[in-house]
This record gives sequence, structure tokens and C-alpha cells, in this order.
Amino acid sequence: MGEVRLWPEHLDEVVEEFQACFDSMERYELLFEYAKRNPSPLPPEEWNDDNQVHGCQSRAHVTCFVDDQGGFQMRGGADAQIVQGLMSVTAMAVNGMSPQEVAIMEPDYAEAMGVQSSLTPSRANGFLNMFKRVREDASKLSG
Amino acid sequence: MGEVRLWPEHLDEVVEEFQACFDSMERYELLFEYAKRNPSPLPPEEWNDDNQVHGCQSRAHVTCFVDDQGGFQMRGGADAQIVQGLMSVTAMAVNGMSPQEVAIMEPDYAEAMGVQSSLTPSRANGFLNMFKRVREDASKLSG
Amino acid sequence: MTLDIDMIRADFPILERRLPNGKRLVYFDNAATSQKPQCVIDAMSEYYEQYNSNAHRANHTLADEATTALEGARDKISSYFGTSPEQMIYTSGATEAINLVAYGWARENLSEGDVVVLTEMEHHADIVPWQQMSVDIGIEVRYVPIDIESYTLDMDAFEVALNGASLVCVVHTSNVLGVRNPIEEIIEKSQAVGARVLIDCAQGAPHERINFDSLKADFVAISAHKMAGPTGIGCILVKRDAMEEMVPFMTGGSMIKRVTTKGSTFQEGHAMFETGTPRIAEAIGWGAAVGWLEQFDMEEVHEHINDIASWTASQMRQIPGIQIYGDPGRDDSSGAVSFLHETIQSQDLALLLDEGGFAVRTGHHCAQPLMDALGVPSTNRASFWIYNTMDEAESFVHYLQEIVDRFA
Amino acid sequence: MTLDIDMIRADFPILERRLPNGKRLVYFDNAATSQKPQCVIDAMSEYYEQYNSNAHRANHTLADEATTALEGARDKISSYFGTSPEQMIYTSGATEAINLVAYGWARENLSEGDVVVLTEMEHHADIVPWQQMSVDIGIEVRYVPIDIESYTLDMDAFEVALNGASLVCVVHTSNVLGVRNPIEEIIEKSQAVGARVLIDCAQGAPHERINFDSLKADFVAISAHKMAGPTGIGCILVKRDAMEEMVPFMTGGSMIKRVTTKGSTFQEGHAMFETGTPRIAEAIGWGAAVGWLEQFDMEEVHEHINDIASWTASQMRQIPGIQIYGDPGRDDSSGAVSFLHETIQSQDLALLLDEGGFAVRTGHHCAQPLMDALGVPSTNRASFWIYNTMDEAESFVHYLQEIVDRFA
Ligand SMILES: Cc1ncc(COP(=O)(O)O)c(C=O)c1O
Ligand SMILES: Cc1ncc(COP(=O)(O)O)c(C=O)c1O
Repeated sequence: MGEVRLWPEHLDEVVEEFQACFDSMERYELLFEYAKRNPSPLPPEEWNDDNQVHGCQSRAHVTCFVDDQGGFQMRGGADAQIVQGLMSVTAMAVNGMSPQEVAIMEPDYAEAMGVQSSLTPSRANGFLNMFKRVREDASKLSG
Repeated sequence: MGEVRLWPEHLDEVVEEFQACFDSMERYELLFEYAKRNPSPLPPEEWNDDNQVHGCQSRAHVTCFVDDQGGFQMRGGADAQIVQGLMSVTAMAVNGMSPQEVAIMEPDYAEAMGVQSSLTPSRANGFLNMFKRVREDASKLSG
Repeated sequence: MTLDIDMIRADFPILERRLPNGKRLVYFDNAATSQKPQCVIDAMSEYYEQYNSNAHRANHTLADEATTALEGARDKISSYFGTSPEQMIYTSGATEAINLVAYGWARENLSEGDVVVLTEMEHHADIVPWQQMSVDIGIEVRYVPIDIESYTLDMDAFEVALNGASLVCVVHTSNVLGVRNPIEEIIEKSQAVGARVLIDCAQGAPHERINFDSLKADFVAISAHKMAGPTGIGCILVKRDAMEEMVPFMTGGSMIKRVTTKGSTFQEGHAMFETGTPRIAEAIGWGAAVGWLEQFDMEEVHEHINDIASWTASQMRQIPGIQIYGDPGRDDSSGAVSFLHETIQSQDLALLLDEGGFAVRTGHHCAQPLMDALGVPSTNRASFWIYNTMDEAESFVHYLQEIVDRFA
Repeated sequence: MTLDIDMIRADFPILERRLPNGKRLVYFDNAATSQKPQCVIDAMSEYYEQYNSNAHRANHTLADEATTALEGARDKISSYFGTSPEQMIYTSGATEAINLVAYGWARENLSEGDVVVLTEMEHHADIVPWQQMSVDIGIEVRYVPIDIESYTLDMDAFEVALNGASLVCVVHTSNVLGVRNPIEEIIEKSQAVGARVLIDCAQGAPHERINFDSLKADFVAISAHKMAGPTGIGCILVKRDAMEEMVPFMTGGSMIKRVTTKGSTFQEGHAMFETGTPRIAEAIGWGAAVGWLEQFDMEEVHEHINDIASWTASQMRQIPGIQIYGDPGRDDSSGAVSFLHETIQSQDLALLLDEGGFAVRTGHHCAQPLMDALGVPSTNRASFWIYNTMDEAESFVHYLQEIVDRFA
């Protein structure tokens, strides 16, 4: 049995960057930076009821589609930078994967990044609901 | 200053009889006996809404009047023997006193009799409400 | 495995209690409320000492911990009752649970002339809300009588009463008689005529595992304090389609989506019925109680309790002047033994028993229509639970015999 | 005497708490719920460990002790609020208290077109019940606006709104702004036009001694958990003549005099509104909380809290980008400091503060109409209570400055 990969290889670098942080404040700083580096942002003008992620404490919006090459693409936006940063990382992870792969992916990378304190069950809603929404969309797009 | 009497002298004997009991079961037995010796019982046929003592857990009824000699008289009846026994003792205490005296009397004799466990604040309702009712009636009859 | 009652008793600090007169407490008032194991008491103290915080919208650690514990308790409790957390609405107890059905479901779905079927053995909590609706909006309330020979519901009368019924409300187990009603049959027959069914499981839940989803009742009312949990909490379990027919009852924070001065929109599902600061400590305590109960096979527990009750009743029947109301000898009977002595009045008997350390309940047990049917104003009731022992029962029978000898 | 805060803090085990990241807890979320002193936690444990029993109809020792403690708590709490036990009805909290006024008083005494006056700074608990009545029976709801310069009620608008009003519902102290409203004036003017007045004292009671009888409000709603008491309990205080106008709300056991299959009669006074097994442990805990609070002069407590709040707000104003909502510098302001940073979003700020051990609340605080008036979706809110210290406030200001330096 080969090595089980918990996230796509190209995310290793990002995860390692977070793991190298000195403390959680540094990790938050890094998330704030990643918030600005979203590879496929969804600007506030496009936020609407349909693409809203429910159960978040802050506003978060996500739309997903399949590009010309058959690669999954997510566009996301959130008013909280921490959620937005996690969205950027997620987009970096999933963009270009096959929808089938995304549909069964687990959010292990977030845990590995060491952002636990923003991921406790009740607070994680922002991130986890966003992640679930992405997976559901991927599942539909696999159909 | 003379001795302060907490109950009429003629009740001393009754109180002492209770104090001489070996234990509370004996005291209860004695109360059951006194229940049968009510000097002025109010038979169940005469029980009605007007003479009902409220706040008792069992039924208790009391009527009071002033006799030809100007003496206060209470008639009482209850379905529980313990309440009925305390009623008998109370009637023995107050019957014949002046309504003015009864109106300011305290129920110390019951405590002295050692029937505390049937006299704790919430259970005492039966007895205490009956006693209060007698005192109120006495107060009205003093008017 | 058989129950190790000594080990069970060791979990309950109160069972070591001595009364002011030096007598050891013998607690036979379990149908009124059960005692609480130390782990339940500790779970609540720990909450207050370590992570007390208002729940929801949790943006700090304590609030997050409190929310996790609160929702964790909901998961645990709903799963104990064989259903999903979405089907459970926290209330202050069975009484509020039934009122929630009256205000939140019946008021929206019933109107003048609609029929609600009750039974003569209901607790006041399952009578007065329906009588009030009858006064307010003119529903018709029917009472299924009991057969006072067998102390069971008259099922023929039940079938007649069902005619045209919209709602059937039946107690799972009578708090006075210990009788367990044939609720499966009642649910099936009621739903067959299109009626919704509410089962009052205040007494049922401490004595058998309630499996809400397989029971298929529309509403099940439960109190925590009768099943090792704290005061101040209970729940109503609601079937999905019944919940969809419900409208808000109490309103305020949490149950809303958006409030403006123009009007408000509400949460969906169970969240629409929970408003205000949650009963956080209480939910955590109840969760711990359910965790504690989960270690036992409730059928064994029932058998243990039933053994004590049926033995006690059989012994009591031999004491002159004692009359038992109910049939504790039946296998499905649940640990309540109601009785009266023919000459020692019930309040007197209660005080005399208390003198011996025996805590029994005395009165109408919030079931006056049942008292009327039995032709008595009140009864004495000894009710047993998991931590009671045959030794306690023996000493009770003994002491009762003594009292009767002395005071009758 | 001045308050000995170290001694006060020693009563609260949770204040020793360290968060998982090792930081010492600094609890600034008191407007959401206060912490509990050990004596409150112990009073409840002691109840469960020593004398847990269902109350009322007490014919055994435990039931008697429980009833005595339950009623003793009512005496203590009502006397703390300057009124008699008969004027107090236990509820699960302020939210249920207000719902009780809606269902028990307003539904009987108001009808289509009758006017209920609210304010823009009400908590959802004091808005949604009235909106629901407006939907159900067509009452008119008016909102007194706030002056967003001074963050106080527009009292001219209030006088206009009063015209023809039947009921006026005003929050004593805003949970968002910390503003204390001129409730004495509001009560007087409302009653002068013949309106009944409900004061939501959920935030007021922890900060000043509420004297119900001299206040002369018709209804006062209070939650225990915000004033050192447990979750799951609160009360509505009701003036005698207002209570006489009320009809039963939730029904069932205890609130009845007699139940028959033909109909029922009810208890009178406060007993008509309390049904089901009482919140026994909770009442005992709240009684202990009130006993604990009684050792302090609430004016000194208020001054202590107000000092911290006004100092903190004045320091925060010097941090670039921070905006304060409310006027914590006012003498009558009550320890809530709502704020936002212009670029650091409120949820982010909350998590960053939590990382430093600071528990503040973030969101709309169940006051969306107020948020709308302020033109913001949410705020961060630091709220102080008796055990908070100037040291904590200093470290908070310091840490906030650091965060702003690093993340803005
Ligand atoms: C002003 C105000 N009113 C009412 C409430 C509701 O109190 P509870 O949630 O305890 O019912 C609160 C508490 O959040 C409040 O701050
Ligand atoms: C059968 C039954 N239903 C309802 C209730 C009411 O429960 P609670 O008082 O916990 O609301 C009880 C408890 O006395 C009961 O025995």
C-alpha cells in the first residue's frame, strides 16, 4: 500500500509554512496574508443568498465550477480575514483537482497547519461549513 | 417582672404529658389519642368552604364563637389525626380564654410538646394555618 | 451481568443521608424525582468552575467550550432516545414540553370542534393545557376511562374515543399506578385514523429505553429530573413532519434569523423553539445522567425495580387494612405502589413512615381525575428506582406492619 | 469600606483558569453571563447531595427541606428586589419572563390597534414577542429611536410615542451600549397616560439594586445567570393590580386548585403561573447568589465597574481605528464597552483577543434593530463586573494596541 496523502502535494509547501510559525499569532498573521492571496476570489459584488455559506458567524460565500480542462475551481470570499485566509488555502488545494477527488477530500490540511484554536467544533463552523459546501458542490459537479 | 407564661396554666399538664413521651412515635400515639378527646369537635357534616382552613395538606375546619360567659370557644375537625390531635390541644388551651388573649397567643405549647417533625415550616402549614385562623377569628371576636 | 446495586448506591451521596432523628434515609419517592449520581453533580460544578459562559456565537475559548458541551449533551441525549439532535427541543421539563405542543402545534393546527383524546390516568400536565384550549378555542376533550378492576385503560372505549380525533395524548406509565400503557398499539391505532400522538414519557423514560424513531410517536415529553438528571430541564421530541406544522411558541433571541423594526424571520427546525440563554449547566448535567444510565441494560433495571415493587405490594396486601391501587405484580409495571390504609389517614401515615426514615409521596399526585375514578382523595405512594434494594423493601414492610399494629 | 477585589476574586474558581494556550483567562463577557462564586455552586451541589426531593405537598423530611429551601430562596430573592414573595414568579430567565407578560397579560388585555411602545435598543427578547402579537392580534408596535450622537433614547420621541399607549417596554440598561435609561421618568410618564410598564432588568439587576416596590413598574424581568446565579432561572416581578389582570400561561400541576374531567380551577396570585416541578436547585443557587451580593454596597460595585469601563474606553479611543459605541464615561453607564476596529473585522478581532486570553463577545448581541440604528452588523463588546480589575483592563488595552499594530 502506498503512502496515503491527506492533501494534494502542491499544498505541502503552504502547510509547512504554517507549521514553521513561531506561535499562533504568527499563524494568524500568515492567514491574514493568505487572505490577500486568494487565487480565485469572489468579490463582494457577487455575494448573494445562493452562494452564502450558512452557519458561519461571519459572512462567507462560495461558488464552484469546472473549467475547460475539467478541473474543479472554487471562488470564495468572506468578511473575516481568518476565514478568507482558510478559503485561499482551500482554493489553492482544490483548484485544478478533479471534482471526484474534491468530493471525498478531508480538511486535514487545516489541522496540520496548526490553526486549531480557530477550528474548535463550534468556531470551526465558518471554515467547516465552507469546506462542506465546497465538497457538496464538487459532488454535484461530478455527477 | 413576673414569669412570662407561654401558654395557659391549665395546659401545663398536657404539655408535660407530651414531654414525658419516650420518643416521637409515642408522642404521635398520644396525639392520636388526643384527636379523640377534642373538647369541642366540629363534625364532618358541618365542614364547609367557609370554615375550611386553607393551605393545609389535609382537610381541616374551624369555627369560633364567644359563649355566654364571654369565653372564646373553638370547634374544629380534621381528617388527619395528627392535625386533629393538635386541634384538640389547641381547643383545650383556648376555650374559655378571652378573645383578646387568644388573639395575641403564640403557638409555643406545640413546640414545647416536642412535635417538631410535624411542625417544620412547610409541613406545619396544617397546624400553623389552623392556629392562625383561630387567632384571626379571636381578633374579630374581640372587636 | 446482573446489577451491582452496592456499586450503584455508592454513586449517590444522598443515599448515605441520615435524617435529623438519626434514621437512615430510605428514599421511595422516585416517581416524584430521582436522586442524582455524583458524576451528574460534578459535571455541573465543573461547568461553573471551569468553563461557564454563554453559549452560541462563540468567539472566545470559554464560549466555545460551553457551546461544545451544550451541543454535545444534545447529541448524547437525543441519541439515547434513539433519534437525531434535530428532533429534540429542550424545555424546562415535561410540563413545558406538553405546553409547547399545545401552544406551538395544537393552537396552529386545531380549531373549534376538533377532538383531543386524553385518558383518566393522565397527569395534570397532560390535562390542563388541553382543557384550556377547550375553553379558549373550543376543542373537544375526551377522556378514556380506566377499568378499575385491572387498573388499565379501557381499550374498547379508547377505540370509540378515537373516532374523528386529531390528537391523542397518553401517559406512557402512570405515576400513580405504575401501569405501563400499550403505547405502541395506541400510537398505531391513533395514526391509522390520522391523529397525531403525544406520549407523556415523564415516568416512562426512567424505566425503559425510549426509542423515539422506532416508536413513531409524533411528540414525546420527558423530564430530566426523574431520570438522574437535574431540575429545570427536559425536552420534547418531535417527528419531522409534525415539527414542520409548528409555529413559534416563546420568542426572543437565538430563535431568530433576522430582527428588524419591520418584522422578523425565524430559524428553522428545533432552533425555532429554543430562545433565551440556554439551560447550559442543566443540559450538561442531563448529558452526564444519560451517560451514567448508558452503562446499564434498562431491561435489567426494569426487572430489578419490578421485583422490588411486586414483592413489596404482595407483602403489603397481607397487612390488615392496606389496599393497593394498581397491579405492581404485572411484568410491565414500573415501580410505583400506591396504597391506602382504611383507618390511618394518608397524611398521618406519611408522617409516621417519615419518622422511620421512609420517604413516600402522599397526595393526589397531580392526577385528580384518576383519584376521582379510584374514588379516593389521595394515596400514599412508594416508588422505587435502580438504587433501591430488597432490604429496604423488607424494612419498609416491617415498619409499616408495626405502624398498623400501633395506630390502626 | 471599599471593595476588596482580591477577596472577591478568591470566591470565583474560574478566575484561576488558564486557557489551553497557557494564557490566564481575562473574562470580559459579563453582559452575556456572569461567573458564579463558589458558594452558589456549593449550594446547588449540597442540595443534590443532601436533600434533593420534589418540593410541595411535603410529607417527608427531604421534601420538607427542599420546600423550605425553595420558598426560602423566593423570600430572599424577592426581598433583595424590594418586594414580597407574592409579587415574584419564577421563570427560566428574562426571555420567558417577557413571554409570560405577552401570553399572560397582553393577550388578555390588549386587542387590535392597541399600542405597545418599545425602543430601538431593546434586546430581541423584548421585541419579538411583541412583533408576534402584532402579527397574531394586530397590536401596533412603536419603536422609540435612539439619538446616535449621545447613544441615549430620544425622550421627545418617547413622549410622542406614548400617545394612546397601553404598554411600554423598555430595557433598564442596554446590553450593547451600557447605557442606563431614565426608567423612573419612563415609568412615571407611561403610567400618567394609563399605560402599563415592563422594564427589562436583565442587565440592570447585576449593576444596581432594583427596588421593585418603590420603582412602581408593573413588570420587571430578571435573569439569575447575569447576577452570579445559575443558568435556567429568572423571574418576573409583577405589581399586584397587574397580576390580577393576568390569566394562566403554562398550565399543569401545582398551578391548579382542583382538576376534574369537567374542568379545572386555578390557584390565585403568583402560584397560578408556576407549573411543573420547580427549578429547585436553580432557585437555591440564585438565593445563594443574592446572599453573596448582599454583602456589597451596589453603588460601590457600580462605581468600581464604571471606573474600569470608562478608563478602558478612554484608552481605547486613543488606539487608531478603534470606534466606541456608547458612552462608557457617563456615571450611570454600566460596564459594557462596544467597539469596532475600522479594518480588523470583528470576528477576527475576537479570535485574536481570545488568543491573548481575553474573552469578549462579538456579534449583534441579540439587538439587531440597535445594530441597524448604529449602522453596523455587529460589534465587539468588553463587559466588566465586580471581579474585574484595572490591571486586567490595562493588559487588555495593551494587547489590543499590539494587535492593531500587527494586524491593521
Ligand atoms: C437586555 C437583555 N434583555 C434580555 C436578555 C435575555 O436574557 P435571557 O437570555 O437570560 O433570557 C438579555 C440577555 O442576553 C439582555 O441582555
Ligand atoms: C406522568 C407525568 N407527567 C408529567 C409530569 C410533569 O413533569 P414535570 O413536573 O417535570 O414537568 C410528571 C411528574 O410529576 C409525571 O409523573
